[in-house]
Amino acid sequence: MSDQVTLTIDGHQVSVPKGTNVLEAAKLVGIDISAFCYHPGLPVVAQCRQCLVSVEKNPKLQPSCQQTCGEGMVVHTTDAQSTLARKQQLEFTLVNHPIDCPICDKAGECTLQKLYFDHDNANSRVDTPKVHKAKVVDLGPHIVLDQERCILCSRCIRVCDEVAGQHQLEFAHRGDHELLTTAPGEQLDNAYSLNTVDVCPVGALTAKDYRFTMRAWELDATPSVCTGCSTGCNIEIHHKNGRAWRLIPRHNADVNKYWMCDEGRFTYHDLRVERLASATVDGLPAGWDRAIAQAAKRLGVFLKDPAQIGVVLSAVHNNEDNFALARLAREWKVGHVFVAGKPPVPARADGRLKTADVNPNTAGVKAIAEALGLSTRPAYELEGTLGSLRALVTLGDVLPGAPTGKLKELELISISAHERGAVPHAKVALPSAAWAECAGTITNAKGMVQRQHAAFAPPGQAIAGWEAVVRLAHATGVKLPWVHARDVFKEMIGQVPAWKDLTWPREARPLALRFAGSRG
Amino acid sequence: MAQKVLDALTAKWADAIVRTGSAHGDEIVWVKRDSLLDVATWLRDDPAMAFDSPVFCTCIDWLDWHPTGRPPSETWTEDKPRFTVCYQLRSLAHHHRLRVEVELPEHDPRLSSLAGLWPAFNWQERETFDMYGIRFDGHPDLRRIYMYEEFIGYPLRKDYPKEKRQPLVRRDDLIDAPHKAEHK
Amino acid sequence: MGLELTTTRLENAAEWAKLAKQSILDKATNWGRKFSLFTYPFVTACCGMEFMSVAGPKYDIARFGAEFPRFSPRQSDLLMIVGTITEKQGPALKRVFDQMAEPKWVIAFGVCASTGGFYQNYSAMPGADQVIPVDVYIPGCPPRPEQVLDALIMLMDRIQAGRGHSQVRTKREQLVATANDSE
Amino acid sequence: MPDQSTLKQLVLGRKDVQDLSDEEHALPPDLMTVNMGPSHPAMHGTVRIVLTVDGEKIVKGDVQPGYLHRCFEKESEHATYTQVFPYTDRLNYVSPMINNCGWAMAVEKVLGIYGKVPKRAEYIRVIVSEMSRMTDHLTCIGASAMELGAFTAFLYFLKAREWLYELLETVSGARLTHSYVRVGGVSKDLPAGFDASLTNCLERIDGVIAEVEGLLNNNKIFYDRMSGIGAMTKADAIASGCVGPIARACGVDYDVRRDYPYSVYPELEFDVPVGTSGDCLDRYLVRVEELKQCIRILRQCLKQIPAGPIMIDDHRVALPPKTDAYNTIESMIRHFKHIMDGIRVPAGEAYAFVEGGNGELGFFIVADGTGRPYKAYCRSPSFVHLSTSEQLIKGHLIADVVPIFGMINMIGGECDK
Repeated sequence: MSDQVTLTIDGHQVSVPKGTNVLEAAKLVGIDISAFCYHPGLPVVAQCRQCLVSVEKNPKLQPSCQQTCGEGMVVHTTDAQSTLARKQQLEFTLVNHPIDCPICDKAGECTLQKLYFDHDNANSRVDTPKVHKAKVVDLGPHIVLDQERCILCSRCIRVCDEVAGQHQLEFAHRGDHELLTTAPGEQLDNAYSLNTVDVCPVGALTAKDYRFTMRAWELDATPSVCTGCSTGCNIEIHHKNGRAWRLIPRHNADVNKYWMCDEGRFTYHDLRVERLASATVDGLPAGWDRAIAQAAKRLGVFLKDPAQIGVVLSAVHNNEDNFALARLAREWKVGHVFVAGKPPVPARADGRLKTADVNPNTAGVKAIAEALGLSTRPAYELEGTLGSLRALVTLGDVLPGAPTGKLKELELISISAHERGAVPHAKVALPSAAWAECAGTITNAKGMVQRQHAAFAPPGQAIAGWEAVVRLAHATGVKLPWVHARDVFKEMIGQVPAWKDLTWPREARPLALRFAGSRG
Repeated sequence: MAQKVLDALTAKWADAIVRTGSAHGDEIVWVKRDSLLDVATWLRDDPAMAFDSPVFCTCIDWLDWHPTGRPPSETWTEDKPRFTVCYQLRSLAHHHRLRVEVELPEHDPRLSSLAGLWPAFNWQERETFDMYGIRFDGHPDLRRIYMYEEFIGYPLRKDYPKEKRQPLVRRDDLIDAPHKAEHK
Repeated sequence: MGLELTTTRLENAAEWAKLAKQSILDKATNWGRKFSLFTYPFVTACCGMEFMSVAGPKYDIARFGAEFPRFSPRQSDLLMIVGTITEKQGPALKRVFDQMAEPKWVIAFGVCASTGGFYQNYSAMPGADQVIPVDVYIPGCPPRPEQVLDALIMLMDRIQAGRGHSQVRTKREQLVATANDSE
Repeated sequence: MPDQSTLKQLVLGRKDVQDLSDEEHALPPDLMTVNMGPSHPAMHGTVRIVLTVDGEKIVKGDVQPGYLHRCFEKESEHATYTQVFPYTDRLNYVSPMINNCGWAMAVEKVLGIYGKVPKRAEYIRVIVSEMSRMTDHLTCIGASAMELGAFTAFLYFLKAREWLYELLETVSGARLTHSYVRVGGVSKDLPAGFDASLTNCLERIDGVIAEVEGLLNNNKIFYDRMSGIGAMTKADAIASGCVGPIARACGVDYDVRRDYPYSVYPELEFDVPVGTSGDCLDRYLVRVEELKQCIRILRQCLKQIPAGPIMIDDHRVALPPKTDAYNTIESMIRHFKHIMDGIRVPAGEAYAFVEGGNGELGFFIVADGTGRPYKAYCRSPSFVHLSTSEQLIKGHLIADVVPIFGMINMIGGECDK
């Protein structure tokens, strides 16, 4: 017996695996059935009644999210009965909805707005006063609730139950006085709480981090990958005017499904903190030309005896930056190659999305170093080696295990996006783009190589890390023939056996959320 | 109104035509690019067609979206058609209109020029070249027309950022003069 | 306020202006200058229609002694940038301004000439002040003729006070020269 | 010790004319290159011509537009359909209302509501369009006359234009860039007393036209500088895509309002003036006659305009009334979606065209189902007409470039888009 069933939706034949619901099947033929409570990543509850469709030989309308497809089933989504049901359901939903759009953070990406506009678009027939509820309810460290706007879809309750595994939200009271609230003795403080804001179809749950900072329809979205830990959750950077305003999870069935952790969402703040915006020589700002010339001059002394030079790769930077520096290290025949990374946080690992390793690219650096035949040591072994080292080229600002006093004696050349850690002690510091500002790939703990896109331009003089390496290489007489991150990538996949079948996707251009249809 | 034009075209030029259609009162014919010049010459010279009056020539860049629901740009390869060049023609004598469209691949956006048939297309094709980078073979004077010679890229392509300026001149006393910033 | 903002573009221009005390002769010269402005209309776009209206019978810019357009930069001392300046037009604008004799004043007529207005794209320049210093900006798309007359009066005040860009620049050069001489 | 003539030459920096030899007296035999524009009073600020001249005679002219390229298309691709109206205003800024109507028609075509706009709205569109056409022709003739030295005609026509601007201001709230028309209708109804003031205005303009005709038509200088200058044959005009007054001056009997009737033009009576010689004088005469036809159309409109709604009753395109938007969530959402996401136009492509001030003004829209156009192309008559100017000025004197350009009525915003 086949595990596929074939059914007809609005005259379109569609074959789906057994167990698929009608709503998902309809999506395959381009029919978007309206729904509030249904979310593909959450259990089905069929409580909003917005997705009612008529199924032939069935006298009553069926919720399409709960109705599994059957062989030979004939479904209508645009007949008079289901159209009317949708319109009336929307009218009910809006009866007590406050007139908040101009002050609502969700406006512009609100599912309620979208569905009303697409499916009802009728005038109001209500002249009774609306039921009022609490407007600003502090639910926890990250989230504020507006009970009036809530349409009681229960998506947030299910997110807490399923994604975080903690029951922190529930409904209270009955009828039109029913409202969302925290469970007794609880507050909304789990590690995945901000997913409730994403799934909220209206502006009831808003993130303290984002609310009243930017209008959603002004934002542009660029796909990327989170750099908070080694999971590599797929995200969208929502940005405008050259800065990120929030990070939103992007669906990837193999990595993070629809979710990401709260900690990861705040990583964008780091893009605007302690940035190194201009090249420096001995701590003073200098142009690129001078800084590179100085770096080459100071390194040049030791290049004849490269055992005195050390190179530090970074598990925080992407594959291209690391590959470029590793290639250069091999050309220079340096004596020591280290891999630096932030120290692991064992308490973080929760078996869901968060891992102990807070470096996004540990696996990538390892693979690159192996492929290039470099023997690497962790950076905390640096201290023991410092005696035999005279010069050090580092990628990134993280340099554990290197006492400041000793660093000052070295010819330290740092390629870094931030001016902190070891960078302020560098003789020459070269500003590089941070993860949201350059194209590249990173490798997560499972060994999956994922693409990051440049969302906006890096600040000041900063350029991509690999490009800084190329400039440094040229100044020391090593020719690296790359002009685009794609060129680095192409050479890299030729050298790393496990990656030989990878392809470089086209650069993603920012998608204006305003014209991308509503989200929610 | 111009259905008879489409019928005549399909009858005579079956090999040269990809498909025909009509939308919102306009008749459209999609022509293979190698046959464009022949079909266009016939359209102008055949007394029953007599498309004497050119209207406009432009191009559509389908990078982001396509009416046939082509997959999004990331999975899409360079040899698939990306540009459509449109020529709108009109016959004053017969009072009918026709849009001739030619699909072009991204890696080789090239087709034969119609400027020799209708002088009006001389500048219009220059504009299309300037804005989209379409090469018109046999065009007498294929130069930039709106933008300056120093301009790099084709601004109306979907992958050209809207606000990417390429200044020719800036004041010296501006601190943030873009042309003084180090070129990346 | 608007006037002060424009002068910050020249290094410490306001400071220089304070230093420059006007003599009676300066005052008399400036009085003469302000009532005989010869306009070079650098007309490029829509604002030109309103510029015609300002010059036309009803609003009649002649009442302020600035009616006579001179189409040679060498004969004019007020450059009216009327309309959008594109990147392609930039060198021409700079050339015209450079050819004008000192002292000279510049009015940016309309938002396009002031900031680019709602044309923020690869071709339109974000304000004529990217290329030349501007004395008075007139908002509006296009500005009403009354606004233009208002701006003209503002410019006249500025000329009288000796605070036009080119006046300040000249004064500063003089001061620098005197300082160098006395050393 | 240098001799007297060399000394004189040294002192004066040049030779005296009587000291020149015959070879030096003769004009140089080779061609000379003269740059005209972009900042030149007759080049409308936005065109540069590199003339190759033989003495005063033009051998070749390389016309270079693009100095006012404001990226209409790129801006439109980033704006909602309604937000494009201000951009269309600034295409042909001498007749913005016609551009508004053209854009609205193109969007209505793709939306499938073409021809379903309420009658009153259509009449209002025609009224404001014809008023705009009048401002266009008044400016064109007035400015050209001024460039030929007839300053009085310029002032008279500017005065008349001012009356029209003031009337249009009462209608739309703006003197020049109106953004008055909306998809599915117009943004507001005509003000009270508009009928009387327009009737009054038309009467006065009638007088002004008669006055200016008296000044120009039999004026020897004007006649000599216009007649026979920049002539074009009918066949050339058609093949170069010329339309509007320019093509009609060449004898092409084509007017979009009559040949592809749109809006309520079928209900109105008007004549299409056609010239014979296709020179500048004919272009001038055609424009003057069109002014009179405009007045005729406007008078009919004022008689025939019905009462009724000014906006289509379709929630997909019409904004809700303001009071509803502020007081009910349904209308609030509708208002919000219209303003922020734009009118959702189904996927498709359409070309709509109207008779603009300079001829067939068309908009070619490709819609992708969202609130903004995927592509918005403007078929600008000025651009087409300017492309013929290289031919027109050939063989004429440099001074003739001025009337030729004046009568082509190249509008920078529309030509360079």
